[in-house]
Amino acid sequence: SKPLVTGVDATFAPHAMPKLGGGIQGFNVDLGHALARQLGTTIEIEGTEFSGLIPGMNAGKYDFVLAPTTVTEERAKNMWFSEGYLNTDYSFVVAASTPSFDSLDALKGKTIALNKGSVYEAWARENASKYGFKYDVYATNADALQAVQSGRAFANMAGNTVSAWAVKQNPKVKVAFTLSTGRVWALAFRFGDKETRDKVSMALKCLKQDGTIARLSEKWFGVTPEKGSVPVTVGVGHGVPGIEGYDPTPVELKCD
Amino acid sequence: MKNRPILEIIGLRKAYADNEVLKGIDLEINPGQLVFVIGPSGSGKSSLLRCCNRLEESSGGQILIDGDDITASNANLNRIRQKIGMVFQHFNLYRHLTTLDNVTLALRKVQKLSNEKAEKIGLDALARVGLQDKAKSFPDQLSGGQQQRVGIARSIALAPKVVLFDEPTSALDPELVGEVLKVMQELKNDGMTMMVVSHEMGFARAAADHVVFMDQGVIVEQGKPEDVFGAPSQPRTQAFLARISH
Amino acid sequence: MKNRPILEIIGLRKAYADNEVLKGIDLEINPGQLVFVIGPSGSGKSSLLRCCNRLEESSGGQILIDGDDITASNANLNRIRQKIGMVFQHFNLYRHLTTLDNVTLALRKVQKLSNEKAEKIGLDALARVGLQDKAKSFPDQLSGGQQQRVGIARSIALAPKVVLFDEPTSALDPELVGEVLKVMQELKNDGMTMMVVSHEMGFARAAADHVVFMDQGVIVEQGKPEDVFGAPSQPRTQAFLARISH
Amino acid sequence: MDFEALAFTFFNLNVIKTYFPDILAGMLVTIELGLVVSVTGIVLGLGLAMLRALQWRFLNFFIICFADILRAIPPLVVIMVLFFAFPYLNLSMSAFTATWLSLSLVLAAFAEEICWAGIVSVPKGQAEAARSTGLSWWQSMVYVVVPQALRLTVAPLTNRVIAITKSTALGSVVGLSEVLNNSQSAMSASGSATPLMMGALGCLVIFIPVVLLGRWTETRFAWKQ
Amino acid sequence: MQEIYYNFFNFEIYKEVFPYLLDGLWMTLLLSALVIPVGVISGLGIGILSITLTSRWSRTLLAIYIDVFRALPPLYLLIFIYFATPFLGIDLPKMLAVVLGFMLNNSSYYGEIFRAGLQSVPHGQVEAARSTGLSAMQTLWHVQIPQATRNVMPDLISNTLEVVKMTTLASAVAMPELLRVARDAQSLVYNPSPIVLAALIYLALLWPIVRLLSRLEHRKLGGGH
Ligand SMILES: Nc1ncnc2c1ncn2[C@@H]1O[C@H](COP(=O)(O)OP(=O)(O)OP(=O)(O)O)[C@@H](O)[C@H]1O
Ligand SMILES: Nc1ncnc2c1ncn2[C@@H]1O[C@H](COP(=O)(O)OP(=O)(O)OP(=O)(O)O)[C@@H](O)[C@H]1O
Ligand SMILES: [Mg+2]
Ligand SMILES: [Mg+2]
Repeated sequence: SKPLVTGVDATFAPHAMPKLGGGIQGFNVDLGHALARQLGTTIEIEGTEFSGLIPGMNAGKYDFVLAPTTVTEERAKNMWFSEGYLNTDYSFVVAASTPSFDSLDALKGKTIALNKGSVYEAWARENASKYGFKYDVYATNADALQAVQSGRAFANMAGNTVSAWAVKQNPKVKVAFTLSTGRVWALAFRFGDKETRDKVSMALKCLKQDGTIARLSEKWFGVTPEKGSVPVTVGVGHGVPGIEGYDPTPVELKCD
Repeated sequence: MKNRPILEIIGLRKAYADNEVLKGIDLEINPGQLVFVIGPSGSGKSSLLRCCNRLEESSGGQILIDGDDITASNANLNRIRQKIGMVFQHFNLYRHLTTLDNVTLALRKVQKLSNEKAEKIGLDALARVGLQDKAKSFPDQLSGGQQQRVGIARSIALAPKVVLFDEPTSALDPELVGEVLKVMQELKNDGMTMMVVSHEMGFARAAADHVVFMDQGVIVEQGKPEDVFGAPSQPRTQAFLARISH
Repeated sequence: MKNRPILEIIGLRKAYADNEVLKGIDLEINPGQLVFVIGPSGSGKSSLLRCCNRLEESSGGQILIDGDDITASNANLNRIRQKIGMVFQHFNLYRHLTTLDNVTLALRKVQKLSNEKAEKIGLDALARVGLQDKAKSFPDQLSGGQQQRVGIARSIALAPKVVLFDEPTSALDPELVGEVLKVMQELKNDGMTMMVVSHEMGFARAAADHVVFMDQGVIVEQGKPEDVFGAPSQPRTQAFLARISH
Repeated sequence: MDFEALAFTFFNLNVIKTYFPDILAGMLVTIELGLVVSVTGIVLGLGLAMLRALQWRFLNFFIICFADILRAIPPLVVIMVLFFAFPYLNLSMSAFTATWLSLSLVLAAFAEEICWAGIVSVPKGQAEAARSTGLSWWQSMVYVVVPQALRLTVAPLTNRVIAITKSTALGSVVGLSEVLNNSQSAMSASGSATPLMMGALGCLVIFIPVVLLGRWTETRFAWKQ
Repeated sequence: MQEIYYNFFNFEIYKEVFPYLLDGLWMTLLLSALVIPVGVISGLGIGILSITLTSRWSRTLLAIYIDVFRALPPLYLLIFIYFATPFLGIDLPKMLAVVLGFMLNNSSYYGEIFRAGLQSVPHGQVEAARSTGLSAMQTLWHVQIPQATRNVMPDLISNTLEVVKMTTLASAVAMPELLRVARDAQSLVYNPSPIVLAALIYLALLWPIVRLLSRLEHRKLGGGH
């Protein structure tokens, strides 16, 4: 059958990043291939810019967005989601010499650096006045982290997986605090494209069921998902409960 | 047919918007003749020449070149223009081409001659103006007199029936005027038909068959050089001649 | 001091790289004199003029203007240049300025005159060349003769001690030459000191006090116009004069 | 043709309403940055071109290197180096300053080449005439050569000013919120491509006047015949 | 200082990512090889139209075309062409979309440059050519265009440099070229050295070309001493 086509933004290690020998790799890239295998087809994953992903999907160039997309109510007005495949908590990365902290109050009067167009930006906008911090948004998370290293920002906030990778790459920074959010990453689909959403979501459920997602988590993050956490829990319907586009009709798992 | 003029200008009129600058010019040039046109600035001399190869559209009258009407709406301009050469005051050599390429461009592109044939003709034309050794030079490397001689070579290379000269020496240092006039004299001796706008009265006396004095768009007086220069009958001609020999 | 020359050129040498084009020129110009310089192309006439207001650096010798050495390394160029006007073959009017602004620019920016004063002087200068009604025109709106007259006005507005003319009429239609020469004649009558490079022999005969014939960087012959033109003693002068009166 | 889907993707009214203020704010930053970059870039470029006319070998060498290098490397890199590397030298600057400075330098490099070509095209006699009436070198540049040179440069300078002002978008690497970035952020946050359309329209609103101004200047300063 | 070396001139990282950047370089070269000729040729067409069209209407339309596509950010042009055309039932291949998008943008920039160039060729040149019987087309091709090109060579070079750098936008439709690949690599190693390396590659690629072309110009100074 026709291969699935999708895209990722390859500046998002360890979810999607270049292989220095050529091609791209990462958790989401593996996830894409696993989904295709589950569906008995193949997948083409293009490395592109985030700006091209959403118009590309709406135009039908991409079947869905494989790049890690945090589910928000706002986005759900313009796209549909599968159920979540990973929790996303927010990590604060600081210079190695800065002491760790254990609450957001430590941000008072400080500047934090974020990746442009991310949920982190939205979070920062909502919470800036509450905790008394300022924030700058950068084109990529690497730029944001560079701002921390150059002393332009106190901390860089990003998804926990991404931050873990950054810290591993760069000994001059460390994770100082992680905020749990209850948010999830999911696959995004064209608004109203029930057929593709249901088909791919089904495959995702199967991958949770057979432990593939958990294995990928171990491979890329070095973390074994706890029992009952999102990567190993199969949802009831399609989509994320409480979010527009959710179809609560219980789904009967059909995995080959 | 021997007696048929090469260039016949019949009732030629030319207006720029409301300003009529040629008000019915009649003129014939026979084979081998050198016709000299003089007149004050703005009298329409350039306009007359430019109408003759339709660089300007005339607004009335006819111009026949070797029997072809160049003013006809269906005239094959590019063909007829090959029969009528033009030499400009400011030379207008193609700056990006060598002397030889300047001379051969039309041979190659209009007459579609092979490069060898065009080059042979081009070198011949350059030889006639005494510049065969400058074939590979660019215009900017030549003196003004040399440039104008290349301009002449460019037009005679096409073996035109008649060549029009619009003040060919007036952009030149006095010292360089001579070399250009000499080339023109040689052309005349070889039987070339020419119409020349110029202020070189000495040359006109020596070489012209016929002198035409224009003013305000009409031919005021014409005749043999000795008559027009020696005993002009019209007051306007007299005034003009007095003025330019300050 | 009355007898002191306004312009004294002493052993002037000028070389472009290895090519020496002025090989020791000595020349004096007294107040009110008109010195006429002739010579074949490339003989160094322009170089001589251009050294006189240091548009070119001389490579030897001295030039004294009203006693100031313009070739001195510590010469106050901008001040001395006010004393020595220059009129160019191609007019070199500032295309972006009106006629009046062309004339007043140096008055306003160098002499720091107020706009009113500068305008008054500028209009006077334009009046002297007969162009006060063209004060608001731009150069491109004027004929060549008018442009050159503005060029003259621009230099005399500064009340220079001496004005240098480098072929002031050779870029003009013959018809327009007269009006420029007329202005120069009037300047001469008013007592202006001038050095003129030109091929207008008629004018030289009529107006020059002294004629200098240059060739290959040296002064070959000089004297009163009637002597130099009428009975040149040097073969080179004879050949040159023969050549330019084809 | 699927106009409904097209409209949903590119002309989604709800999204337009939500993000209009963001886009507008971004436009203001772009205009502000564009204005200062144009001014400093052109002035610096013109200054360099004038210095180049002095023809001091040593200085010329540096001016040419400056122009070549800044034209050859991506402006993104200039911004990043200024913003991220200079703090290590204790020279910290804001995102706005870094973007402004980088783009000014890049525009200056292009403007220098354009103005130089303009200066070269002014006939030598113009400066000579000015010098011979006693104007200093500097005065003859300022009052005679440069005003004439600038006429030739209007068209290419307009091209370059627009191109460089559009690259204010590169400010995103250092966290500058101008119109293109804001539209991309909005697209990402909303999951809709409509903000892109808004950004593009915003650019038209900003740049069409610039283009028209360029055309007007060109006709206004044509030689009076 | 050491920090600067670590972050911007990190030779270990240079070595590691160099082969990867080379892949991007190929894409840059490929895109340039397609986009530049298409841009120059279409720009020449626009330039010729600019000087030949006479009717008011056609001139206005042409001006609108030029101005709109100069004002629109090329990134959005690409996105719209590639992602909006499917809604109209047209499915353009990626390469074609990129070439088309850049063509719309570049033809207006190059078009303005060629217009200036063609206008700078003295009319006498055209008259001389026509008087020897060359047709209007032949005159354009053999006389006007060669001289116009020479006259605007500096602008052509500058604009072409911009175009080479602008090919980076093709990454929006998943054609990762040099700069984009360097950005990816930066995000992989969390260190901006790859960007600096990319800049050095651009410089090595473009500088010799700039110098060579500048040599060909033979420009002389007009502005006297
Ligand atoms: N393109 C044009 N548009 C409008 N009027 C023009 C044009 N060309 C020439 N004229 C006018 O036509 C008249 C005749 O010009 P033309 O050039 O034929 O005169 P001329 O005798 O050659 O003068 P000159 O000796 O100055 O060359 C002049 O009044 C001139 O202003
Ligand atoms: N800038 C320059 N660089 C090198 N050589 C020059 C330069 N200007 C003039 N020359 C040379 O100096 C010599 C004298 O030139 P100059 O212009 O003074 O002669 P001229 O007598 O004014 O000639 P013309 O009548 O042609 O104006 C010539 O051989 C010329 O080639
Ligand atoms: Mg004429
Ligand atoms: Mg001279």
